[in-house]
Amino acid sequence: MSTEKIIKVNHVTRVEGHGNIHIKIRDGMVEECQWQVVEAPRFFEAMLRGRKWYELAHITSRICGICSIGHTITSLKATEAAMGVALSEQTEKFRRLLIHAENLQSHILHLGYLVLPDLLRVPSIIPLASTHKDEVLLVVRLHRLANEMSDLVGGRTTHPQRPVVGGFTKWPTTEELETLRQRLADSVPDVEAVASLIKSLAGELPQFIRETEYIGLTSADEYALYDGDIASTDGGTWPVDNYKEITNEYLVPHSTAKFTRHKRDSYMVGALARLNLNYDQLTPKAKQVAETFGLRPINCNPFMNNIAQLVEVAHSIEDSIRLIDDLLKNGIKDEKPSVSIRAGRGSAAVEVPRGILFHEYEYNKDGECVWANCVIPTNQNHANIQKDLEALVPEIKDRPQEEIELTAEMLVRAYDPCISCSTHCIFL
Amino acid sequence: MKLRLIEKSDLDLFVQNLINDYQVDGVKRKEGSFLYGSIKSPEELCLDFDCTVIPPKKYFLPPEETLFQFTSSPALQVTPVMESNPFILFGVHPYDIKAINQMDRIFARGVPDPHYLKRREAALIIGVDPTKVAPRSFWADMGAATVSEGFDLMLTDIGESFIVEIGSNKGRSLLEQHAKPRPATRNEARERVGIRSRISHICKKRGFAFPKREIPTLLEHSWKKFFWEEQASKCLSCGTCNLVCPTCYCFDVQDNIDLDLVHGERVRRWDGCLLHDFAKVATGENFRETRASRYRHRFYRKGLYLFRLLDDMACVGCGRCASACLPDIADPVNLFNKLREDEK
Amino acid sequence: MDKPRVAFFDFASCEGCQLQVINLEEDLLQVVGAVEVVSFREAMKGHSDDYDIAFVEGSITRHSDEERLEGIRRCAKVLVALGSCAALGGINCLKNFHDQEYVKKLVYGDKALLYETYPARPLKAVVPVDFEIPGCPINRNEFAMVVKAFLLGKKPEIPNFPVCVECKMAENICVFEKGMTCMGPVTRAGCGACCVTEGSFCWGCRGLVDDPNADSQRDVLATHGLSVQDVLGKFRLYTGFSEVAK
Amino acid sequence: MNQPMLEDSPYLPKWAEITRIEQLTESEKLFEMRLVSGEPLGHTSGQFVELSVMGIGEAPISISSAPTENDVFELAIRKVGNLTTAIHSSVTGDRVGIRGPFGTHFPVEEAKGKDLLFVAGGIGLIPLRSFIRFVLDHRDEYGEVMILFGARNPSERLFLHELEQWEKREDIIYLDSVDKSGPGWKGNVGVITTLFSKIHVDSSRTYCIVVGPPVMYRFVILEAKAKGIPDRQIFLSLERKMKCGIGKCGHCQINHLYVCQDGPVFRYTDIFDLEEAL
Ligand SMILES: Cc1cc2nc3c(=O)[nH]c(=O)nc-3n(C[C@H](O)[C@H](O)[C@H](O)COP(=O)(O)OP(=O)(O)OC[C@H]3O[C@@H](n4cnc5c(N)ncnc54)[C@H](O)[C@@H]3O)c2cc1C
Ligand code: SF4
Ligand code: SF4
Ligand code: SF4
Repeated sequence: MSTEKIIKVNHVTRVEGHGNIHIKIRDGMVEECQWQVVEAPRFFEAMLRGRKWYELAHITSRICGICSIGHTITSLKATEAAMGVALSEQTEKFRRLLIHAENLQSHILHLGYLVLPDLLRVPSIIPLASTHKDEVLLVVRLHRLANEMSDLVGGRTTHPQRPVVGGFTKWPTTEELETLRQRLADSVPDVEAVASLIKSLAGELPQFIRETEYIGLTSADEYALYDGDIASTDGGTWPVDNYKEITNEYLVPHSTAKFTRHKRDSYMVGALARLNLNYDQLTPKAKQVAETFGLRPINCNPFMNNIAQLVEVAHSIEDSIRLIDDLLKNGIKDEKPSVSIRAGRGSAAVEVPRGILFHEYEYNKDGECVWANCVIPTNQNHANIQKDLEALVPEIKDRPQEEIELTAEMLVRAYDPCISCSTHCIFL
Repeated sequence: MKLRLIEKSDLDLFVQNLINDYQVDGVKRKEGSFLYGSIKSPEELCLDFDCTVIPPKKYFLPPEETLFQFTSSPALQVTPVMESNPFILFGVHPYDIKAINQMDRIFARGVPDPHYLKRREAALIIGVDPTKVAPRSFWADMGAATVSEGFDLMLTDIGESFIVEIGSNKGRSLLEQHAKPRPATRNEARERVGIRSRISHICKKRGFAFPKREIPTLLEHSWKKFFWEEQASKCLSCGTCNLVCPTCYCFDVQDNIDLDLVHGERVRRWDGCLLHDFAKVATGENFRETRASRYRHRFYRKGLYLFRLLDDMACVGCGRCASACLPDIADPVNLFNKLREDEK
Repeated sequence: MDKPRVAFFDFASCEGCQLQVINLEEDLLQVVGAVEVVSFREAMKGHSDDYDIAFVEGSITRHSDEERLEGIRRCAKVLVALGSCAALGGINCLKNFHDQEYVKKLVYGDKALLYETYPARPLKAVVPVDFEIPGCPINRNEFAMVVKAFLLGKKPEIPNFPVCVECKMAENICVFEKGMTCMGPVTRAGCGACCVTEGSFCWGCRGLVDDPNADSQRDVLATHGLSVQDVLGKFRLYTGFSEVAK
Repeated sequence: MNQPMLEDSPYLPKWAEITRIEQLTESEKLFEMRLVSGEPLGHTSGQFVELSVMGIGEAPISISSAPTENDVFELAIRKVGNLTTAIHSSVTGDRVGIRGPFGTHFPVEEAKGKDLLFVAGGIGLIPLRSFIRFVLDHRDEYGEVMILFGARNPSERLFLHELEQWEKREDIIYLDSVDKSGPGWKGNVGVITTLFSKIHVDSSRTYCIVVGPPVMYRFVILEAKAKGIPDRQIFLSLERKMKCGIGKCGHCQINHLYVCQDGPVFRYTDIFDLEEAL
C-alpha cells in the first residue's frame, strides 16, 4: 500500500504577508517541497517614479508596516547619499536609537506573539492570556516600551514622521529621554524573564544544521546596524554601493517575490547572520544571553535565529541606554535639517530586524525620482528558506504529518519573514 | 483710578514669586509664533507678542473637557468633573479680555454653566497692553484697545517700567504680596495714555471704511446677496476661523466609553458652524447645507445675532481668523468693507 | 449577548494596520476578551468562515483578489475596510498612473507575464463596504472606538471635518506659516493632526472629507508656490483612486 | 463675575425608569417613564427633555404626555440614529438619563376659553399630543377643538387607538389624511392642507398650533392665514440639532434665538421674518 503525505499550508500564519508551504511525500520519498510567495505584488518602483525627494521615505515606509522605521531610514540615507547631504552627530545617534527601537518592537513581537505560541503548542497568544497571564503581560509590557520608544524618537510607532532627509523634524526633550532611559534600565529584568521562559521551552526548537553563507553589515566601531560595509561569513567585505554583486536577484516561477544568491545557491540575512558576523561587538548582557543558549558563531541552525533575536533585544536595550547617556551628556540641540536639491544617484544599507536592507535611488535636478531599487531582507532569505526546507523535510519525513507541518512552519517562522515587503522589490 | 509702577528689572522677580505660589500660564514663543502655555521660569514669559495663535478661551472652554464620568453597572452613577484650580494667566491683551467678558456673559446667562464659570473664577488675569500690532489686527477699530473690567491687574510697558492698573482686590493683594510696586506719578500715568494712543493709532491703519455701528443694519438687508456665494466658493469649510476666534464658543458633546463598556465619560469639544455637519440632524436634513449658508451664518452671528443678545458685536478685532484662513476670506474687515462697497 | 465573531484579512498592503491592532497592547487583551477572534493570520493560526465582522486591510490589485473578497463579503455580516489601502485605494494607487504593462516590465523585466496585476482599487470598488476606518496606518484608538461601537450597537462615527480642526485643537502652528504646504484642509480628521504635531505636514492619508473644496485647496497650494504637477501629486498620494485627484 | 455659582452641573442627568413600552409603528415606540427620585417631571405641553443613555449619548425628545398625568411621563421616539436605536432596544425596568424639561411651551393658559386648531404632520403629533390630551382633560376650559393630522402613509400613523377615540368624540372635530394610500386605507388621500377646506373656523377666536416637518410649515401657515387666523394666534414648534439644551452649544441657533431655550415653541409673529426659521 502506498502512503502519501500531502502538506499544503496556504497562507502561513503568524508571519507578515502571504506565503505557502507545499510538501508531498509518497512512500517515504519527498516528491515536492516548495516555499511559495503568493503576495500580491505592489510595484513600488513604479510608484516612486516622478515623486519628490521628500516623499520617498514616506512612500517606501509603506512597503512594510513592521519594518517601516528601517525602510524610512534606509530610504533617507539613500536620498542623502544621492544629494550629498551631511548629517549631524545628533541625527546619527537618534537614528541609531530609532533602529534599536524598531529592533525591539519587531523582535519582541516575533518572539512573544508569533513564536511563543509555537513553543507552547497553541495557535496564538490569545489563549495564553488566560493560561499564561504573567508571561503575556511581560511580553505586552516590553512591546509597549518598544513602541513608546519608537513613538518618542520617530513620532509614531509605525510609519515614523520625525525622521526626514537631513535630520529630524522634532527632537525628544531631555526629560523625555531621561524617562526613557529609566524605563529601559528597568526593563532588563523583564528581558531576563523572557529569556528564561524561552530557555525553559528551547527544547522545542529543532536541532537542524545546514551550512550556508551569512551576510550582513559590519563595522569596526560597533555591532553594525545603522551603518557599515557588507560582509560575508564566507569571507570578504564590500562597500554598500556594490551591493548588487552580492544580491544577484533572480525570479522563480512559483513566487511573486525575487530570490537572491551570492557565492552559494543561497544565503541568509537577519539576526543570526549579524550575530555570526559581529558576535564580539555585542554588549555584555547580550553575550550573557547568548551564552545561556550556547549560541556562538558560526551557528548554522536557522531555528536559532529566534535566539539571536533575543540576544539582540538585550543588545538593543543596553546600547540604547549608552546612546541616551551620550546624547544627554551633549545636550539636545534644536537642529533643523538643511538640504540642497541636486541630481544624483545614491545607495544605502541598514540592518533592519530581518536583515540587511538596500535602497538605491536616482534623482533628476528637480529632486524627482527617476529610478529606484530596493532589496529587502526577506527576499534575500527566500532561497535559503527553500534550501533549508529541502534539507529539513527528508530528515523528518517519517514523522506524523502534523509534526512535519508544524516543523516546516516553525522553520519559515524562524526567519520572521516579512513577505509583504519582499514582493515590493524593485529592480531594473 | 490708582496706578502703580514696577521697574522692569523687578518683573522677573514678580513672575518668579508668582510661579512659586501659583500655576502660571502665559505667552511663549514657538516656531516664530506665540502660544499660551505653562510658564516654569520668568525667561519663558513673553510680553511683547503681537497676537497668539489660539486665544486664551482655551483656559475656560478647553478644546476638549470632561463634563462628567459615568459608570453604567452594577448601578448607574455619574460624577461631575469641574476644575477650579487657581491659576494666573499672565499677559492677556485687552481685546482678548473683552472677548472673555463677552463669553462670561454667555455662559452665565439663562442656565449658568458652572464648568466654564468655575474655571473662570479660579483665574487671575494679568492683562498687558500690546506693544506690537499683528498684521491683520483691527482691535482699535472694534473699541477693544482698552478695557475697563475683566482683569485683576493690567500692565503697560512705558519703557523702563510697567504701569500697573489694579482691577480687583485679588489683583491688589497679588501685586502687593509678590512685587514691590510704588504709586505711579502723574507724569507716568500720562505716559501710559500716550503709549496707548500711539499703539491704537498704528492699529487703526486697519479697520472699517464706515462706522462699525452700521454693520448690524448693513447685514439686515444683505441676506439674499449673491455676494455670499461668491465669497464662500473659496471656503474650505475647515472651521479654522471659528476655532481661533476668541468669541466663538460652540461645542459638540459626545460619550467616550472604555473597552469594559462600563466606565466612561461625557465630553464636550470645540465645534464650528463652518463645518459641514454642524446643523445636520439624524434624518439627514442639514439646516445649513451649503458652504455659503454656513459662511454667511458666521458673519451674521458676529455682526448681528450676538449683537442682538449682547448689544455688542461678537468680534474684538484680533484678526486671528484673517491670518489663519488659507483662502483669506474670513477677515471681517475685508468682508464688511466689501459688503458695504457692494451696497453702493 | 453572544460575543461577536471577528476575522481579519489582508490584500495588497503593508499590514501596518493590523499591526496597530496588536499595538493596542493591554487594550488588545480587553478587545479579545469582548469579541471572539476567529481569524487573524498575522497573529494566529487557524481560521473559520463563520464570522460576523470582517476587518479587511489592503487594496484589490488583481482579479483573483476579487473572488477572495467576494467570499469574505458573503460570510461577513459587517465588512469594515481597515486602513487607507482598503478604504481609499491609498498609496497602492500610485501605480495606476502608469501603464500596467509598463509597471510589470519595470519591476519584473522579461518575466512580467508571470505576474498578474491591474490598477489598484479600494474594497468598495468591488463589494459593498459597511464602514471604513481610514488612515495610513489606522489610528488604533479609532479602531478601538469602532469595536466599542459595534459592541454597543452604535454606528461608528468617523469625523467628517478636516484635519485643520484637530490641528487647531492641538495648538499647532499651521505649516503654511512655516513655508510648507499641507493637505489638512481637505483631509478627513481623526488622527489628531499627528503629522503636523510631529513637525511634518498632513499628507492626506485619511482621504478627503465628504464634501471637500478641492478647487479651493488647489488654489491655496498654487498660491503657496506649487506647480500644477505638484498639486496633482499631493492629491494623488493617497486619493489617486477618487475623481478629484485626477 | 458675581453670578450665582451652581454647584450642580446642568449637564448631569437625573435617572428615570422605563415603566412601559409600546410599539406604535414599525419605527416608533412609546416609552412611559418615572423619575427614580419620585418627583414629577413638572413640564408644560410643548417642552422637551434631553434623554440619555450612558456611553451612547443624548438627544432632545418632546414630552408626549399631558402634565396632568401624575408622576409618569411619556416619550414617543422614532428610531433614526444612535441614541434612538439604543432606546429602542431597552426594556421595561431599564434606567435612562433625563435632563429638563427644557424650552418654551404651547399657549396653554393664553388659549383658555378660545378655539383650538391643531395641525400635526407625522411625528409632529408627538408633542402636540401632550397639549391635546391636556385640553381633552380640561375640555370645558376651551372652546371648539379641531385636530388635523396628516401622515405620509397609513403605516406611519401613531397613537392609532387614540386617533380612533378622537374620531368618535362628539365634542371635537378630528380629520386626517395620508399623502399616499395603503392597504386597508379608506380615508382621505392628499397632503394635509387639503383638510383645511373641510373645516370652518371662527378666525378671531382660534389658536392654530402647528407641528410637523419643516416643509409643512409654509403651506399650513398660508392656509391658516387664508382662514383669517391672526398671525399672533399661530404657534409652531421648530426642530434643530441640539447638543446642550441650555442655550450654549450653538447648534440650534436661528438668528439670535436658541431653539432649545427661546423655543421650540414659537409664536409665528416672533419668527416669521427671521431668515432660516421657516
Ligand atoms: C425639540 C425637539 C424635540 C424632539 N422630539 C422628538 C420626539 O419626541 N421624538 C423623536 O423621535 N424625535 C424627536 N426629536 C428628534 C430627535 O432629537 C432626533 O431624532 C435625535 O436627536 C436623533 O438622535 P440619535 O442619537 O438617534 O441620532 P444620531 O444621528 O446618532 O445623532 C447624534 C446627535 O445629534 C443630535 N441630533 C441629531 N438629530 C437631531 C434632531 N433631529 N434634533 C436635534 N438634535 C439632533 C443629537 O444630539 C443626537 O444625539 C426632537 C428634536 C428636537 C429638537
Ligand atoms: S472661512 Fe476660511 S477659515 Fe473659515 S472655514 Fe472657510 S476656509 Fe476655513
Ligand atoms: S471674528 Fe476674527 S477678528 Fe473677530 S474676534 Fe473672531 S477671530 Fe478675531
Ligand atoms: S497645518 Fe495643515 S492641518 Fe494644520 S491648520 Fe494648517 S493646513 Fe490645516
